Amino acid sequence: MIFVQHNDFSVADEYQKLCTDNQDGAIVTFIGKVRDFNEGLGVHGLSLEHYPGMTEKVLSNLEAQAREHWPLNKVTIIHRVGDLTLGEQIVFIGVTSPHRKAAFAACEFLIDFLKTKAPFWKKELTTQGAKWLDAKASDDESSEQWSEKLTK
Amino acid sequence: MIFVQHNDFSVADEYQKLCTDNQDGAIVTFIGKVRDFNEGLGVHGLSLEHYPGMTEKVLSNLEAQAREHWPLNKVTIIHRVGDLTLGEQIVFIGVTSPHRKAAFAACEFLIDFLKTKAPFWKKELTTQGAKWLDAKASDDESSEQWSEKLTK
Amino acid sequence: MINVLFFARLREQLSTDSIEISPIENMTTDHIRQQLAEKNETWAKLMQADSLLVAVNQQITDWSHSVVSGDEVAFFPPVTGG
Amino acid sequence: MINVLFFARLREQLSTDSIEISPIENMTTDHIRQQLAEKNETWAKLMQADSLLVAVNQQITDWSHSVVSGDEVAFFPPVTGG
Repeated sequence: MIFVQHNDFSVADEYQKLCTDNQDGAIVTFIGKVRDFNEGLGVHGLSLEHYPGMTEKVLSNLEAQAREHWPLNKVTIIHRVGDLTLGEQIVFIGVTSPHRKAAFAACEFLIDFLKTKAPFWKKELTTQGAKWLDAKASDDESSEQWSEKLTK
Repeated sequence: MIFVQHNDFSVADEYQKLCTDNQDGAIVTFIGKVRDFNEGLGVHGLSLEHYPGMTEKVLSNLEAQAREHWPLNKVTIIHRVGDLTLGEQIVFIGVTSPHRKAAFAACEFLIDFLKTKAPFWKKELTTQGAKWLDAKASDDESSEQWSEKLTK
Repeated sequence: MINVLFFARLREQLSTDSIEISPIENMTTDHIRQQLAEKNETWAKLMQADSLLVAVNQQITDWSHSVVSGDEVAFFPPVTGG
Repeated sequence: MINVLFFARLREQLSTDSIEISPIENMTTDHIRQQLAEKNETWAKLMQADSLLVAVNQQITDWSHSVVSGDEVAFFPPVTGG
């Protein structure tokens, strides 16, 4: 299930939906929150823009790729757009599987590739004005490492 | 925070306690549930025994090791003991960090080592009687791989 | 016509979120980029940036991708979600 | 005295969760294991299992660990939690 939405999400509700099947021994969730990326600059929030239509396609495609690599049961991806204040939830990835290694790997795969492939853009709102964030080399490396890991 | 308890835990409540700090950009949780390990045998539950006192020491030590390796803020480990039925929650690991890689790695490290170092024993309750589970070689491998990963 | 979209930093600096351009024969994503770069200095700078990404019909592609009438082309900077 | 605990499969098959034994001089975990193995066939089989683990004062250790009066020694099979 993929959702791109302005509204906040409830981790409790999402977990309830993920945890219903007795064949699943493992549930892994990742939640990303707005934090003060540039300490000292006085970040009070983020504005999140996306490319409607393409975003959903990319995320669906990432889910399909994850399902090819690992035996997954349920997958939930939620990403918020619009203005968010410090401490607010941005993204939820939840994955269930009979096997914990699969659940961990798929959850991390999804957030790694979401960060480098899904058309979202963050603008940091600071006391000194708004500033588009630059992409991080470390995020590119994280997603590039998967091709190595998955062919091992 | 480490809890070894008979009672069930609430993922919603645990998440609420984990998500309060604005310096944390990432929250990763793992939940392990009772599933039908030996398909066909008619597993209807597990009985979980532990070594009171030693269990808590081992888990505290694993938390301390994780904190040495990664910049973590909050860590919650909950493991249930006693009789559990199919689908019930067994274990909760929740980790928060400024960085998602740290949160993922620490969460997986903690469950991998909990499985091979903490003195818990599972007895499977099936329609054909009770049976102590054997340790899995794959779990040993998972925890052994960490020494390689952490020295890279 | 070809619908061309701009996102994030590009959208702001170009002060537009979309324009329409007329297709030419054997047109590629690179042709569109070059055509837009000729508008003025601001466009030139943004369209020639090494980091510029392009998608055709909502799929990231390269600069040799052919474009025909009815296609949706989007230019944007590296993504920073999650 | 030394308090010796048994868990899981061992506790069930030995029909006891603890016994007390008298320390001897220069006693090790291996001495305790050997002493217990002499009780009868059931004890022998369980105490000689390759997979048997031993903890002294709630810390996993090996078979050369010295044991003194007041120590808590525990025998158990490989752990299977999580």
